[in-house]
Amino acid sequence: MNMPDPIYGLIYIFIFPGFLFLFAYALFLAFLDRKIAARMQQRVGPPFFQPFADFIKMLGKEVIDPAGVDRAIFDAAPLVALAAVITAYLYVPIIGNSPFAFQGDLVVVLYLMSLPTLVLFLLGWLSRNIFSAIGGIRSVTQLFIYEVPFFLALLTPAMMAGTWSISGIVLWQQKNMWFVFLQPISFVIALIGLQAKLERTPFDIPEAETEIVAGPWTELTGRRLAIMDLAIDVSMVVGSALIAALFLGGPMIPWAVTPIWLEGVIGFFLFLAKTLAVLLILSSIEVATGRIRIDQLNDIGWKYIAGASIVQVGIVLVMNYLWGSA
Amino acid sequence: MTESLTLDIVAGKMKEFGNAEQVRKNRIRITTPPDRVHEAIRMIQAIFGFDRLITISAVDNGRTLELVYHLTGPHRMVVSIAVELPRDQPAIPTTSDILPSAAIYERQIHDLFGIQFPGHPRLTKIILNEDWPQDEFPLRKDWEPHADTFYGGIRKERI
Amino acid sequence: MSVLREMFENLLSRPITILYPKEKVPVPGAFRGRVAITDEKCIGCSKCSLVCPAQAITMVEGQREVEFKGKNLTRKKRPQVKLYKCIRCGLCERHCPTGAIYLKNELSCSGTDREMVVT
Amino acid sequence: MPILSTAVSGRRGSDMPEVVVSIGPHHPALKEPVNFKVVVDGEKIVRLELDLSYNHRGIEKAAEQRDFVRVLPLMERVCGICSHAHSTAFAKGIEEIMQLEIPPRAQYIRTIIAELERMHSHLLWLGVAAHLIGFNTLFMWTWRDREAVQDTVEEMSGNRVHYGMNEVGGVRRDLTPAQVTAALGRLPNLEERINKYVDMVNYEETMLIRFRGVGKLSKEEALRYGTVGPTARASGVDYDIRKDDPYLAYADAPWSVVTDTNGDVYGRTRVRIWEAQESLKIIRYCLENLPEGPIRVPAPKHAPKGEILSRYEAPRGELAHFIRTNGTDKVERVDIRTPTLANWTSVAMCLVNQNIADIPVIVAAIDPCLSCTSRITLLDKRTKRTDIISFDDLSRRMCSRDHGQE
Repeated sequence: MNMPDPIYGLIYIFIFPGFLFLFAYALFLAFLDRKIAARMQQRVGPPFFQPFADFIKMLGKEVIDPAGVDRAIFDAAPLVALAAVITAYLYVPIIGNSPFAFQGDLVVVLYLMSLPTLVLFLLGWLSRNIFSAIGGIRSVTQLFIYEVPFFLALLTPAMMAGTWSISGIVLWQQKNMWFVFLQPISFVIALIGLQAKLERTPFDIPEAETEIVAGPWTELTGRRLAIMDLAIDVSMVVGSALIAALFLGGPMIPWAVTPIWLEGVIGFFLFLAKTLAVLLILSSIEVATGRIRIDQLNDIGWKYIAGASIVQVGIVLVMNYLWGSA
Repeated sequence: MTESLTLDIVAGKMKEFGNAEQVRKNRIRITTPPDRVHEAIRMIQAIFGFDRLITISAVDNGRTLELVYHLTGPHRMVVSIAVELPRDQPAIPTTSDILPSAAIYERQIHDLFGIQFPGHPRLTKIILNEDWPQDEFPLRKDWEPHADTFYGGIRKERI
Repeated sequence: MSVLREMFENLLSRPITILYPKEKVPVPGAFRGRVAITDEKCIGCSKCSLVCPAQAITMVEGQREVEFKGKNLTRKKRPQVKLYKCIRCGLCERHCPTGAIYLKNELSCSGTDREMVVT
Repeated sequence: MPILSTAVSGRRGSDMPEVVVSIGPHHPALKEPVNFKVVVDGEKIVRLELDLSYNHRGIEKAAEQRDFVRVLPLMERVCGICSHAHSTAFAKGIEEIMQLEIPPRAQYIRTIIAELERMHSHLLWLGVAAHLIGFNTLFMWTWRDREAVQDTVEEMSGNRVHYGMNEVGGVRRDLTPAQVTAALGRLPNLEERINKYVDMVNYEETMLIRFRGVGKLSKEEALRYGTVGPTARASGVDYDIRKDDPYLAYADAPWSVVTDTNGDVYGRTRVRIWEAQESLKIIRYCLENLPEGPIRVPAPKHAPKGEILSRYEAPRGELAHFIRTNGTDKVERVDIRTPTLANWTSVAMCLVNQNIADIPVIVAAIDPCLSCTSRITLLDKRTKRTDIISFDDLSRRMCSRDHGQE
């Protein structure tokens, strides 16, 4: 791995396609998600600046501390979640490959993406509120259910491509074929897992508003809520970009384009198109389903989803063996 | 739907509990003394299969407190068993042991009319708030809110 | 999956909700809205104030020459409706002998003035 | 209540204090103020205590002080969803005491409004139930289609909620031919939508998974606990006042009592949506065969001495108004037994041993209307310690246990 030019690196991190673009895009995706859901339900839906306005508004609201809460940790926890997901974002290819890519960054991204859930559990635990506590416990229970199949599903492309680097997997797909065609089961499981990770219906069990108010979010106010919301929006971008990279060929096109900047631009638009496609699928799932119960999720998760992902791993091993011998 | 009951059948079987009268089509009213209500309900359940309690109505008619138990069954006939209780120290044995759904109505009547139901498993405040003063029963005709009593919730001068 | 089909049909059709202050819903002609009084028709019989379940109508001084069933009379009082006590049940309209008090099909807005009256 | 102790399973041998989750009176799942103190073990409910006394408004007392003209708007305001049910039940009782014969046109108009009300109530309920399981799409769709019903009612009566159609002796407003045509014009579309919901209720997996087997109530239990309306009919009890004790135009209209044998929330959903279909039939019949004639008869100011139990099949179940008059222009006593009150006992019974996640669904399955009810029930005889425990106790307990699924 060769270190990038420092100025390019700074621009990459902070402006484009780094944090600034990331926040804008995350809020845009949040808007789009709400708008799609609204239109599918035949509502008008929010105007495009709504998530941004919400974010600003919540930053300005008073922060209320529940009695007896540890303020420092309570303040820090949402920041940790946000930091984790935006770090994960740096390794996901947006315009061509990430300059920070290294062998094994897939594992890092997966690890960083699990952090918001753990932070949610922590918040639920720290809130000293019974709804939050139940929500926190539910979120960890759910984490144990979906994380295994989700990881397995995202690692099968790596197994087939023979590399732990996201860029490597993208390159392999550029040469061969998108993994969505090679491993459709993994693709479906990855979408389900992402839905569960983002705690959207039918997996919004930890924050089921009609049962436990808002779960771990109950006691979040002001900037804590704003930052935590942003962290979830960002992890939606990261998650859909990751799925786009691992299964839909990422920002690469199968033939070479002469000027290098044009390739970047095309890659960027491919990234947009693919993440939006993933978002459309996620929104459709959200609109088309209701919440399931945690025991039913346990049932489905371990019986079918985990089973299917293991079957997929087996198929990949067989395919690898056949291709290796061929 | 089984055969519909007529006044004669009901009146004949329930003669010992008091006189029955046909109030209107498919409504029969039996007036009975308070201490026989339990027995009458059990009897009417056993003989005619009345399996459902519609409600227990309470009325303060100025002189006495009246309770009316309305029962119905598969024959879709409503039999009302009416009793009268004295205004001071009104009490009647509970029917919640034979009619589980009666418990909730009895508690409501206990709250609003101050009728005691000996044998009721949990005769606490149900419709009024917990800090409602004892011995004030708002649906009795002679009840007047007192200016100096706190009825829970909002003070009277603000009502 | 009829839900999926309907979802995507809806995605392509117009939303059914409206942006309220900019667009208005049609109010049916029979709507019971804000109460109104035609002072010329009122004969001051105070029937409306008697039937009003919310006791929103009080009779105030309002002497006037009125005509009712061909007779010329002098009424002493006229009704005054406390708008925010009114529940818009329409009983006053139903019982008014001359049709002087009626409900318009105009939305009665919320407000902060508890003592606002319609005369 | 003694019945509960048999149904409560003993806690599985732990001396830990019980966890009490206090839900309400302000909670997103509850549309009206009610408080549940739910004693849970993990995600399972051990038992619960209901506290329903947050909006007692003293309507029964207030009704004793108003004459028959002014009491009807009050009766409508007992409940927002079934406002017509209350005012019709009351008017029907008073008319029977006065021995007034209501003209058939008035009967039909009352029936039309009553069935429209039932339809909108059931659609509303379906939406709320879907919302409670997080299926917001169905919530939005049913409420969208409910607007058609509401618009019809608004056109006919002048208000979406408090219709104000009843008065002692008939109805206040007549239906013009234009209104009848408009209402009939809306029906085919509505019918198509309701048929779609019937399909969805029966085949939509996301609803089946949450509704099936939840809050089960057998036929015997349903009778024993005095359940009424769709809750009872879902358990196979075919009590329906419209058939048992026909009033208004129900004896003329072609319709049948809907029952189901499932007895769970799924059954209640099916009964409700099927009932909406039956309502459509009744409305269509009544609109098409609306008799000519006057819409009211003059009612005397005073009612003779008498008493009546006026029963009415409200959308939520049997509504009973016990009315006693004493020869004046006011009632001596009106005792309103709302369907929700009759159903509470069964709710408390079927919640035991269910998941916390199912509380909203089970409670909503009886379509509770607390503004009608406003009563407290505290359903347990056993004197087990159930304090609201401190957070430290909770965390100690939670840390010490395995929180996997049970």
